[in-house]
Amino acid sequence: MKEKIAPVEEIKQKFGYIEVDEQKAVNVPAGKLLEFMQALKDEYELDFLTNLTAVDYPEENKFEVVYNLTSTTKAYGLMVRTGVDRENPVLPSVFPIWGGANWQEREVYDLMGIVFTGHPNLKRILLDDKFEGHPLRKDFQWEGGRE
Amino acid sequence: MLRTQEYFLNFGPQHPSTHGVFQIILTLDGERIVKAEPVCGYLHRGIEKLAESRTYTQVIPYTDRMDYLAAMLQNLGYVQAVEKLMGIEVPERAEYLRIISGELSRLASHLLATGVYALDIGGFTGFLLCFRERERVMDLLEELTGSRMTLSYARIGGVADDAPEGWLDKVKKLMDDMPGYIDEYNGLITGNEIFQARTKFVGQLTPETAINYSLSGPVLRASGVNYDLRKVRPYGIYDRFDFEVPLGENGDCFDRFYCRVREMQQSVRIIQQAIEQIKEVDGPVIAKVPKVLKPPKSDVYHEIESAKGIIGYYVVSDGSNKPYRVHVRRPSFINLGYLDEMLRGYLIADVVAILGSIDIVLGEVDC
Amino acid sequence: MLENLFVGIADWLRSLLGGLGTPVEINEAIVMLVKLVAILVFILINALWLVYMERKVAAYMQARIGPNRVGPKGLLQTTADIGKLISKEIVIPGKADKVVFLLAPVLIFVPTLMVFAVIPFGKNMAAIDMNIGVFYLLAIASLSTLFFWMGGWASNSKYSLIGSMRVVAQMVSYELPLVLGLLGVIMIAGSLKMSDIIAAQEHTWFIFTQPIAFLIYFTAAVAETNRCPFDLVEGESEIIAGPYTEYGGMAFAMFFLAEYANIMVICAMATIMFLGGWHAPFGLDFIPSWVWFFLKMYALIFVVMQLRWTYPRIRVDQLMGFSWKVLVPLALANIFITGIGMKIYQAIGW
Amino acid sequence: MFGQGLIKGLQITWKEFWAKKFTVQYPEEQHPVPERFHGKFVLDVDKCIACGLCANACPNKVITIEKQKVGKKQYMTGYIMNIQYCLFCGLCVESCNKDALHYSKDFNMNQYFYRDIPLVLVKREAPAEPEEEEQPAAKAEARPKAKPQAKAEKPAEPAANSEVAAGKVPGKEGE
Repeated sequence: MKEKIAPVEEIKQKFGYIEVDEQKAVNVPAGKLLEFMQALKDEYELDFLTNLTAVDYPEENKFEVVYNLTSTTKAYGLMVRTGVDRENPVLPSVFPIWGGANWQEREVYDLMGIVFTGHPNLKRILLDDKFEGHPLRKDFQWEGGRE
Repeated sequence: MLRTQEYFLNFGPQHPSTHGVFQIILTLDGERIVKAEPVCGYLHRGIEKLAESRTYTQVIPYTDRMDYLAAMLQNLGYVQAVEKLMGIEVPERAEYLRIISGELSRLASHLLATGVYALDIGGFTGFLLCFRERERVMDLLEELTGSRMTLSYARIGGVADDAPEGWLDKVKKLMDDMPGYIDEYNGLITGNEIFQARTKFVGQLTPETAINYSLSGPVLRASGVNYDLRKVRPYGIYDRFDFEVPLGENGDCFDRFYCRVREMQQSVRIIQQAIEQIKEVDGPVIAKVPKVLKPPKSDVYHEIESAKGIIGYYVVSDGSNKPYRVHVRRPSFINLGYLDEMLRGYLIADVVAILGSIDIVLGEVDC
Repeated sequence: MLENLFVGIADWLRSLLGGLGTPVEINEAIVMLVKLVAILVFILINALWLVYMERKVAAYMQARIGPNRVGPKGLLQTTADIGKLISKEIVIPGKADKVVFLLAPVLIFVPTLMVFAVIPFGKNMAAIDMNIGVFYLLAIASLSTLFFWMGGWASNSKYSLIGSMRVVAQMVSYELPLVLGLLGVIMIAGSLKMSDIIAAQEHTWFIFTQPIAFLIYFTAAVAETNRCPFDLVEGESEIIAGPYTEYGGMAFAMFFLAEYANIMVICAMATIMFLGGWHAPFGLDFIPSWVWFFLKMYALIFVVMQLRWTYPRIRVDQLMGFSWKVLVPLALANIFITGIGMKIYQAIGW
Repeated sequence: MFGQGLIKGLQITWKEFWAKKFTVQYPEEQHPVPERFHGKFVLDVDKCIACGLCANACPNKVITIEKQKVGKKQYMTGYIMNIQYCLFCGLCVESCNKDALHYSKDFNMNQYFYRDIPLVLVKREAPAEPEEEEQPAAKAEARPKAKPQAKAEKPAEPAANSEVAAGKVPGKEGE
């Protein structure tokens, strides 16, 4: 399985503030997220937001939001990560750039509790509106069930 | 004084055409839709959370329970993601078995989608005729894996078992019959003028919106976007097969439906080629993998073309024997995201037509 | 012997009563009553049998075998179903209009049963051979719209309401092509009396002289009975069951059976108007006339069922468009052409 | 031409009307059950060494193994599957090193009462005194003793004895 990855080196040189790790995934600071994403879409034809999710790292006191972008024309993909503070999980929504973020951000908000500012309809999607807590956080505790 | 008023209609969760427990709160002006608010989550089981307390192998049966109509493809996405994470090479024969069972799964899923769509539009016979063939596909899968729907056939590093004696011949026979059946559906459903009147130019999607809203699978391709991961970024051994990607022109319900019908024909072609090729391949069906899987501390995102669209698995490993986080990009879920805008301005009857043409499985939407 | 079986029974009854010495008027009234009761029983049994037939036909078209457990070949299946439905409670929704809600399923059968009074099932086998038979039938049959509407409205449910709105719209707009389609036949026959119309078809059935009228009538009639492809009243994949959504038990079964009785009416009507009624084709006179009538009727019913199990449902706007933009102009054109044709024939001389 | 598709449809249903039917009259005729069918579990008690691999492999913690130490060896006293949680994935069968756990073709696992749902594959008592002599002889002696005891204790419980589990007597639930 060969991975086709977007020209990371080129992107790296253009945007000084990003970091590229050994998997050729891009780490971008939360403050520059929207600007960077818009540029990716406009300049590198990464027009398809495949996946948007978040991972909880309580030890590092952060959530990592992961964006997987692909290009429908050039057939390459790129993984973009951004960290967000666990105490105050607020991130700008990428909905204006990719409409596909609509439900995915709602899902992340629902299960992880990250607030996306600028999202048109940020409500719980899978769980009940009255549900308390965000189950995919590592410190989520739930009474009941089998074990 | 005459005064008109908009009213709400609860379309579901107990409704025959929502394909499960799914609710759309419709705001209606007469029979015309002003606004639609999809409400999902009735089948949420927290599979992503469950996966965090299971070992890597134990997650496989849970992936079945998402898109239970094409369970093999769900398995495949997950095991390939873990294989990518660990760098496992899969034996040739296992790859072929994965392709055959995966495409059979796709065939079963598309047969159901075709039949159920006929039912949604009101033709009951098409539904049961499709089920007749689906039954044959399921019988074959049952013979291979022991289960009819929740197969759990893929394993990390290969597949669970080799094909039983004579199984490939049976598959071959079904594949020979399949084009005749597909012609029958085309005669009964696709060619029907009433069906076309109901579905053509309904729920149209432009390629730009389809891409923007991350729609995938037949929904995307019906809009004319040539984006099939089997072709664009071949995973497994898909680059060895000769097949076409059916595309639509108008991006309407009819195209989405007809894309599926033509995809069935392509699946048949792939399976036929795979059966020819697998005869020359012998050997183990599972690679030598350690009993306890401990992938290196890393993360991976892998996506494949499932029956409903692109299914992607994001797996994070912290070096232990259990995944730190598993996220699934579920095609049904994301394809539904544009439902509201798609429904606006159409009639109640079109809700069923449009929702059916997206071909969702609630197990996957709600995860 | 068989030919005049039913007529013979009526005559026998009449002579029996004549022997009692009661006045002739009372005798006639009793005979009439017996006839109507016989028709009533016949219809109800037939409706039951049609449900079974529908299920079997559907099953056979779908590679299944259908009901086959209750009774020989499953023949008693519907009887068992009715038994079950009778024993069920009729749930009345909280905010429903109770009186109207319960009245609708009772009344739904009335127009259907009334219509059967004028249908000649064989030679001299109409209960009442009215001289405005066709008119009477059409007038009474369109009454059932009201009862669907009653049921839908009284249920106080949105699905029922949408369904009954559709019923009214659909039935009113298909009434027109239905009547206009029959007009061509009536023009040629020159009578509204059923027996006259049948007599006029002794040599040529009207389906051959009026094929377009037949198609228009048949399409409109299928729509009139809310059958597929015009079954968007029920539209089970869209609005659950339309006006019947809130009904359960026997109340639902009444609607259900009325639907089948209505199919019988329209198919009997088509037989009378276009297929020569009880006339035997190819001079096969040794088979009794009423057998021919039923054969033709059931053949048409089979076609109605096959339509249902073949076609998808059309949409509500297409439904209205089809009636007003296709069927009505076509029917008018048909009347026009029939008129011209008749004039030409008259000019040539019959 | 408009109407062609409509006529084609009628032709197809007409053809299907006379075609072969696919219905299987279930209780009288039965669909063939394939070799690998994931049905009810069968445990070969003689082969089982109560290692617990299957219980560990199970993703949903369906399997409970009760064991007692008799002398130096582990003696299995109970093997219970909470079948209502079972995913029928086959991981337990695959994990078994001794080839003791199998699927059978019996798919009829329904029960009238909820408490009867757990599939009791083994329920027996450990031999009372630890036998220090030859192991095989001890085993052979111990089992006949254990069975009547188990029966006597729980006569009402169907399939609660090891006879059923071992496949010597057809299970009652299957009827």
